[in-house]
Amino acid sequence: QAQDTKEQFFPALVYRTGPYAAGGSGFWGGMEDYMALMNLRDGGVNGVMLKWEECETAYNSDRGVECYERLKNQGERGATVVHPLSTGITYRLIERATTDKIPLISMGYGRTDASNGKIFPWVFPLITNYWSQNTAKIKYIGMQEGGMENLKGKKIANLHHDSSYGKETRPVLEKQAEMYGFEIRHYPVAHPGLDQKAAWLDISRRYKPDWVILRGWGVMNPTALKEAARTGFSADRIVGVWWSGAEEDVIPAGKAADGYVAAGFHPSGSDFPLIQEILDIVHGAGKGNISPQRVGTIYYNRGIVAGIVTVEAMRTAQAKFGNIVLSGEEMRWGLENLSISAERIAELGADGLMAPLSISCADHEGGGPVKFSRWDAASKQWVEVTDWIPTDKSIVNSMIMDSSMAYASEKGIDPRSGMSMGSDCG
Amino acid sequence: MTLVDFLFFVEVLVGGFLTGIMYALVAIGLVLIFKASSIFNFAQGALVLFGALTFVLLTEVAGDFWAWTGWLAVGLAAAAGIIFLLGRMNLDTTKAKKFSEKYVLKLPLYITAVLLVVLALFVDGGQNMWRGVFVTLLIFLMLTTAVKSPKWAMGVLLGLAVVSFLGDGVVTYRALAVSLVIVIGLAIAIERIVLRPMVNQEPIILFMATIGLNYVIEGIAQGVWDADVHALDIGIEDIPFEVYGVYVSQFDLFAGLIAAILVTALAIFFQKTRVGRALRAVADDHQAALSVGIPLKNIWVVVWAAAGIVALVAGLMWGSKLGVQFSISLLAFKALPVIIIGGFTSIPGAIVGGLIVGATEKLFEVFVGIPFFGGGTENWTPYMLGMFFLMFRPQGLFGEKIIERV
Amino acid sequence: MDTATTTDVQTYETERVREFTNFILEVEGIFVSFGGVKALQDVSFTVYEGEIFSIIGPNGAGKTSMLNVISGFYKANAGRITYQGNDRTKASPEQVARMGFARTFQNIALFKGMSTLDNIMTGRIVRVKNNFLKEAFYFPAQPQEDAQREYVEQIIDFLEIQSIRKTPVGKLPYGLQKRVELGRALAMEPKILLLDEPMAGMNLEEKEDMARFVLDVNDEFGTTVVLIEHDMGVVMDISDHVVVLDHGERIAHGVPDDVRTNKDVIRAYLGEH
Amino acid sequence: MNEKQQDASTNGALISVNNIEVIYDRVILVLKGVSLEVPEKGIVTLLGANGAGKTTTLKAISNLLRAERGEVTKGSIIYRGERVDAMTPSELVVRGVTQVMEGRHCFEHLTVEENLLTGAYTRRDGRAAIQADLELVYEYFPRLKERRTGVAGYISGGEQQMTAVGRALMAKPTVILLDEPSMGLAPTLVEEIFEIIKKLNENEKVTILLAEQNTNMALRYSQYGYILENGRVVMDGDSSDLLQNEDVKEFYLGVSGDKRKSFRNVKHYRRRKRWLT
Amino acid sequence: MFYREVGQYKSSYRADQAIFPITNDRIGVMLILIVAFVVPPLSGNQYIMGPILTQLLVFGLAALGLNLLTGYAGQVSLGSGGFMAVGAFGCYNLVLRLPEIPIFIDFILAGLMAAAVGILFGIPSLRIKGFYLAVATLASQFFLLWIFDHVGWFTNYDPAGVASAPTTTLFGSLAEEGGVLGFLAPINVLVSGPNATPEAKYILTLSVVVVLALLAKNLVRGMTGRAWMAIRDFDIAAEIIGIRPLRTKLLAFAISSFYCGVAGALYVFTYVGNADTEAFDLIRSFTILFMIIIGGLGSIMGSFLGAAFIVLLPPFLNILASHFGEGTLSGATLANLELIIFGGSIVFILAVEPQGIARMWQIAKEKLRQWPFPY
Ligand SMILES: Nc1ncnc2c1ncn2[C@@H]1O[C@H](COP(=O)(O)OP(=O)(O)OP(=O)(O)O)[C@@H](O)[C@H]1O
Ligand SMILES: Nc1ncnc2c1ncn2[C@@H]1O[C@H](COP(=O)(O)OP(=O)(O)OP(=O)(O)O)[C@@H](O)[C@H]1O
Ligand SMILES: [Mg+2]
Ligand SMILES: [Mg+2]
Repeated sequence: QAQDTKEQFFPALVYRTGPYAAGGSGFWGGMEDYMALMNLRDGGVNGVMLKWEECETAYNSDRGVECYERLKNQGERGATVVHPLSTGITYRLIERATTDKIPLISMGYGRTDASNGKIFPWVFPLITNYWSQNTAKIKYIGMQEGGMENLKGKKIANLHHDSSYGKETRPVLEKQAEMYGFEIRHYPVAHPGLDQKAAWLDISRRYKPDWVILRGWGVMNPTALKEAARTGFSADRIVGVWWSGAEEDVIPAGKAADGYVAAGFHPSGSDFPLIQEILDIVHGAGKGNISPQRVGTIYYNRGIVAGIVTVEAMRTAQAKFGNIVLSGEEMRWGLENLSISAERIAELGADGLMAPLSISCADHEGGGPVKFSRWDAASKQWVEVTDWIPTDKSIVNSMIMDSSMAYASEKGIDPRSGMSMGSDCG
Repeated sequence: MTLVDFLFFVEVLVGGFLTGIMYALVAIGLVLIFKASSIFNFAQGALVLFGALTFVLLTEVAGDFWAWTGWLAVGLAAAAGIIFLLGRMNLDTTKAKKFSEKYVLKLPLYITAVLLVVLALFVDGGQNMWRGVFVTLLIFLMLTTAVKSPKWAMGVLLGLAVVSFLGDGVVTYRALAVSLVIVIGLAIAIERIVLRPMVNQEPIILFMATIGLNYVIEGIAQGVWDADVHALDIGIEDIPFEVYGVYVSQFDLFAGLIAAILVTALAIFFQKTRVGRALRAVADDHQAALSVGIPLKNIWVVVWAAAGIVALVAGLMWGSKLGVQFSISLLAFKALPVIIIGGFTSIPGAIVGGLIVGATEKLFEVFVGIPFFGGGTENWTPYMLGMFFLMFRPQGLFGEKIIERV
Repeated sequence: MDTATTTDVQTYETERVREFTNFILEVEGIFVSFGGVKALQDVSFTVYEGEIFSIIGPNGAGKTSMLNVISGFYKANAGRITYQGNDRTKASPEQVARMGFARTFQNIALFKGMSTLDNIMTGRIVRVKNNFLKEAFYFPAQPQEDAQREYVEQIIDFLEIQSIRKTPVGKLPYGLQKRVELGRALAMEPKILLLDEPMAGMNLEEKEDMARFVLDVNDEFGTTVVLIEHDMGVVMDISDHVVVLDHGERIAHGVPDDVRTNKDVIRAYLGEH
Repeated sequence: MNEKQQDASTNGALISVNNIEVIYDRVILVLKGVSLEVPEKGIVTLLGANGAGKTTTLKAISNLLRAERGEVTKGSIIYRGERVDAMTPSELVVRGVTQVMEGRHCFEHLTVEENLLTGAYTRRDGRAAIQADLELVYEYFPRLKERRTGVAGYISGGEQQMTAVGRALMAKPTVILLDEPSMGLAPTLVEEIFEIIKKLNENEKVTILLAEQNTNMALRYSQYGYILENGRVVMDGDSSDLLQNEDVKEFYLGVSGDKRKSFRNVKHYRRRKRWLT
Repeated sequence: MFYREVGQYKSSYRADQAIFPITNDRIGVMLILIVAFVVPPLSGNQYIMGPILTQLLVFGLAALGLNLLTGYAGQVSLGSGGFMAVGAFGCYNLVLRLPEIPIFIDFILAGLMAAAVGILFGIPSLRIKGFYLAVATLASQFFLLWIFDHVGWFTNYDPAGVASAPTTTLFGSLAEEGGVLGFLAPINVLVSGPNATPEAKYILTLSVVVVLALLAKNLVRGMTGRAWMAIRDFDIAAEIIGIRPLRTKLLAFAISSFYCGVAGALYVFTYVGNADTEAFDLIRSFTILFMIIIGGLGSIMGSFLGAAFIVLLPPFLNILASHFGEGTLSGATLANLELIIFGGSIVFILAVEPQGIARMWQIAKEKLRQWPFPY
């Protein structure tokens, strides 16, 4: 290896086998393709090549920990940033990453109250966390009902995966139910979610809610849609979270999924110039990290967005520390000062693929908006049905504050001083 | 109870029964192997996945896959034919046959086959081609080792070639036929590699071996095919129709029919036929079975092939319900309480157990779990039920009595 | 039917005259059936303390079933078993064992995964007072354990199986397994030793050894022996009393000489010579 | 070993075992060079104390050793000119070699009749023939007929022994390897078994290799005998000769002088002759 | 030649019953222990200490627990994950609510809780046997996890149901500066929480495991162990010679669950730092069973060998793959190849030696003993 090639190292905690393989291979396919594009097209980011090593976790938390520990010290200056790609693994890694000073990006998943950068200085639930997403979803439902005031007296069922991921939004839903006067009932579905007949019979025949929120993962999603159809619950009254809104979740459900709406912080599709370029340069050179048919799917595009965010944070840090291989701490500075404007997004060739984003050291989320798409079973396409819907920070922030402070006191953590939410970093 | 309540109860009950039948489909495979060899087959779930994936991918793969499969089959059939003729021509036939079996036929084939399979796994470019190579070789290899006769291999390979060159109109049948052969081939391989060295071992050791097997099958299934989610349509609408206010799905009824056919056929086979009796003998005592001349290897191949076919059927049914994906291998866990309640050794027990399990877990969840405990009870109710049940009947409903004697 | 009077004790081809006074075990009117099979029908007999008592009869006559009833493993449908004057019909096998019954089995029932030594040591379980906590910490339990081991070593010496002390019993030849089984039973320091065909599958020399062991146990410890055996040479030579079963019914009961000449016994079991 | 055995392999013995060594578990050496042969239509008996290696020898011949993690590491076993290690146990059965295993080994969950019928698994001569043989077995062992619907796991030890022997007869073997067939049988039946053996041999020309502890009977009914000690053949000869041999008389038949000793009077001491030292 | 017992005569039964009757073994084990306690902390390699060794120890301990039940007492159980969860959440609540108690006492208490639950779920074993029992024990697995998932109290009402190990010291809060046991303060090191050193966690884990393994070894070579094995090998015969089946089985369930419970507690406190029920799911129970079968049923050392195989082989293959496969093979192919090789090695080991790795080791020693003679 030549002396002068600089390499920034990224551990890739992937899962390409097991029940959730579709999510893992899709996401990392996109992310790695983006990084490959940087290397192939630009010769790295400002001269620093991107290097990654895969470690198969099989979506198993223990293996996630093992992978993290194995890879965290590799590369010239150690791992720069880790995408655990699993809420379970994120939880396992929070304290470790904090001790090791490696930023943890849990984009659209993970521990919600970690958005409070004062308590969780090394965790970044970027773009939109679970709770924020949820407020957008209630807003969407409100819009469909003709205004938030019409939510009063309505009934919503929350059908969720019975895991830490699934349970995460129960508090915020309850809080919103109180605020808007709707009724919420939770239906946990045990892993892996193969059979939901009882839950759906209860929903469709007895509870008869106006809306169902689908917070599933993996095989639980198509099963829910099919079961809904069998019990006569209309798919267009089901709103999914973004881990329930990929092609893999709806295609197996066939016609039953027609009209189903899911949230997203990015759309699907491969018409973006950026993705075309990837197909050209990366896949064209036979260096693609996923089968070309899956390019442009939801999970893939999520990986692209993750790539953009990561690389942009790197650039931000490089602007301050020079075009060097960054350390975890420097990377964190980059993340905490990350700001991706609409122009920059357009410049990247990703106009419409993501909303502008800006992070601070207190706010590790960025509060990005949410877009809703409807599945069209005939054309096998997601059709966007809303524009970007902003999240309701007023609800979420105070909850995050309470929850994270409780964590801090349990753990004896002193909040980083000298900052208030939104202020500049030291 | 009002009529509405009553109808709701009936609907839950019926829903439970129908789900139970679907569990039974997986459970039958487990019972089959247990009854015939007292092996508790952990890999049954993987077999379900393997079968379904094979089928669905065969309906999806592009033409060049079939072209490769077809031409390769022709080539290998020709090779087998030549070997066959050579064996015939030689004067001392037994010797020549032995020789050809041992060296000419097997050795180079093993080597090339292994190489090609490894290649097929490794080289991702032109995946269809390598899949074709893999499938054909798998079939050929297994046939030659199993039947020790190039004639047979030739026949099946030519069949495969014909099937491969058939047009798109018969896509589903073609896929079904080839999947069947592959599943049988897999059974042969399992006997060879896993079971043969483990004759006369403790049941728990054999159980463990099937766990190893489970990983291998999962790896092969996902490696040769892929780990993506595939939609599968077997042409039966999953649309409910109403009977007196209760919704029943046509699909579930169809599943019930299939299960009933399987169960009847297998039950007759076990109780009334010579081979069925031999299978039960094998389950009791491997060594004694050998001593009376029951050819353990053939028996195992038959049983595992049957279990593989049952798994394929279960895979098709579940796959069209949920999409073909890794998770359907986890269905085996739903089949476990079914077989302890029905009895490990009773095929009709699998159905009855399925009905009981399905009905209990649904009724409990709807009328107790959700209203009182916040739901999510479906996972443990069947097991709890099974546990209490076994306290009174340790061999399950229809299982063979556990013999306690000194 | 009853061809012999139980009070009139004789001996067979031996100089010793053995006299018995107390009943140790009384079996009265035992019925056992399995589905349609009547394994035991109204079987009664009594065993004196200190004697060698044999149960014989054709295959499937119900001998083993009788032993199982005495061990508490089969529950009699009717009848009574009295041990040292106390009714113990309903006792569980484990209680029976603790009362002083030990047995060997027709189809060897050793603990296959354990060594000879450990197998015999299990026989001591009824006699130890350690609890698991003491054992976990080793030292508190050690004196007891040593004492047991010493006892067991005596048995090993007695049965002359020193060389297979550490061998897993599953790998022993049949005859040695039978001997280990006897050792395990002896380790329980039984008052009554129930032996189910202890000499099956042995050649003459080994049978003689086995017979000697049984006689020695009977002599030295005064252990009552209840024996099932098909080798008439052994049975007639060493038993004090014999009961004969056929199709679950008692067809004879008495001293060996009487039994040997009993017509029913000859017809059903011994055959004409 | 001796010349007699050496040249016998060439003079048409049905089974010839040539100097085999058997190892269990890859460490335990059990047979240390055993040679023997069984002539066609002969009755040959294997004698020896517990652990001498009789069962092991029989299993080596029927190829059931492998299932016990045992292995023939040296020497060869030839049946009708073919090496048996190239055949599976079931192929051997098809070729007419059937074994009655020591320790009964009945199929516990099958009824007595089903057990007997599995014995006929390899037969292709039709239902009627099988049925006839079934009746024959019932004739030999009337007790089995009474218990025909009983589950084998629950029948008595002796009944299991009859089932095991009967099951082997159902295969219509040409060679039958009997491992202690008389074990646990009532005295009348012991005679019966040996009569059956004789009848099979005389009427059906079945070749028999017998391992027995009942030395007296075995030698009376057989033509040739081998005595195994410690994994080696220490003596062999015509049965009638062996019966007259003083050592055999003393150690296996328990007759010294003319009188049988009473079991009550035997002394307890190690008398086993060290044949080899 | 060097590995011999010739010339080592035992003059008492006690010496004959020692854990390692052969001097070479004794020395060997001593050396291994010294190395285990000294080398990894000195090396300071967190990866080796954490995910490799601590994980190995924790699961080895759980496997040991299950081996007592399954390998020794013959009761196949698939509920070990559930019992680990009882220990984990029990210990978490103890530490959270009673910080005064020293952590190792918490471990014991947590183990006792698991034992109590184990006894409860062991009751059916009186009637149910073999695979029927195995499947029935899944009831405990699913039921216990469901309870922990649905009763918020166990996880201190964490919204995601994650119990995160509080910062804890070895001797508890009373031993802090100024506490009643203040004199212990200098050695009252942090053993869990983000600031505890990997060395402290590792050594604590190792100590707990060594002590418990020793106790287990004592148990199984005494009457308790013999009673278990008797039940395992032939339950009816065992009862007829006077072993109380229910008591013996329940004791096995209790002690086994105790070990699993402690392992669960260690998992939370010294290995990962937090846990939700997913950590103790069905797959975990199965994995622990795999460990003992592969390692060797009825072998203390086998439990750890098996754990090493099951826990370490996947990362090992992964590392191999990333060194040799990078670039030539796609990630998915590598991942699947790993699965195939993993499963293949299980089959291979069983085909070579069904008694597991421990038995292989024993045979190797036997051969060594006889060396240079072949048998
Ligand atoms: N599976 C096995 N593993 C290890 N050793 C074995 C095994 N089977 C038998 N042996 C050993 O082989 C030797 C010969 O045993 P074998 O059963 O052949 O003797 P045998 O002559 O048939 O004795 P018996 O008269 O008691 O039946 C014995 O020492 C025995 O310990
Ligand atoms: N648990 C059981 N279930 C069914 N039938 C049984 C059971 N136990 C014994 N029998 C039957 O009862 C009869 C007596 O059996 P038992 O074992 O007592 O005979 P035995 O006198 O010991 O004969 P052997 O000399 O052959 O050992 C047999 O016909 C047997 O089939
Ligand atoms: Mg009997
Ligand atoms: Mg023998």
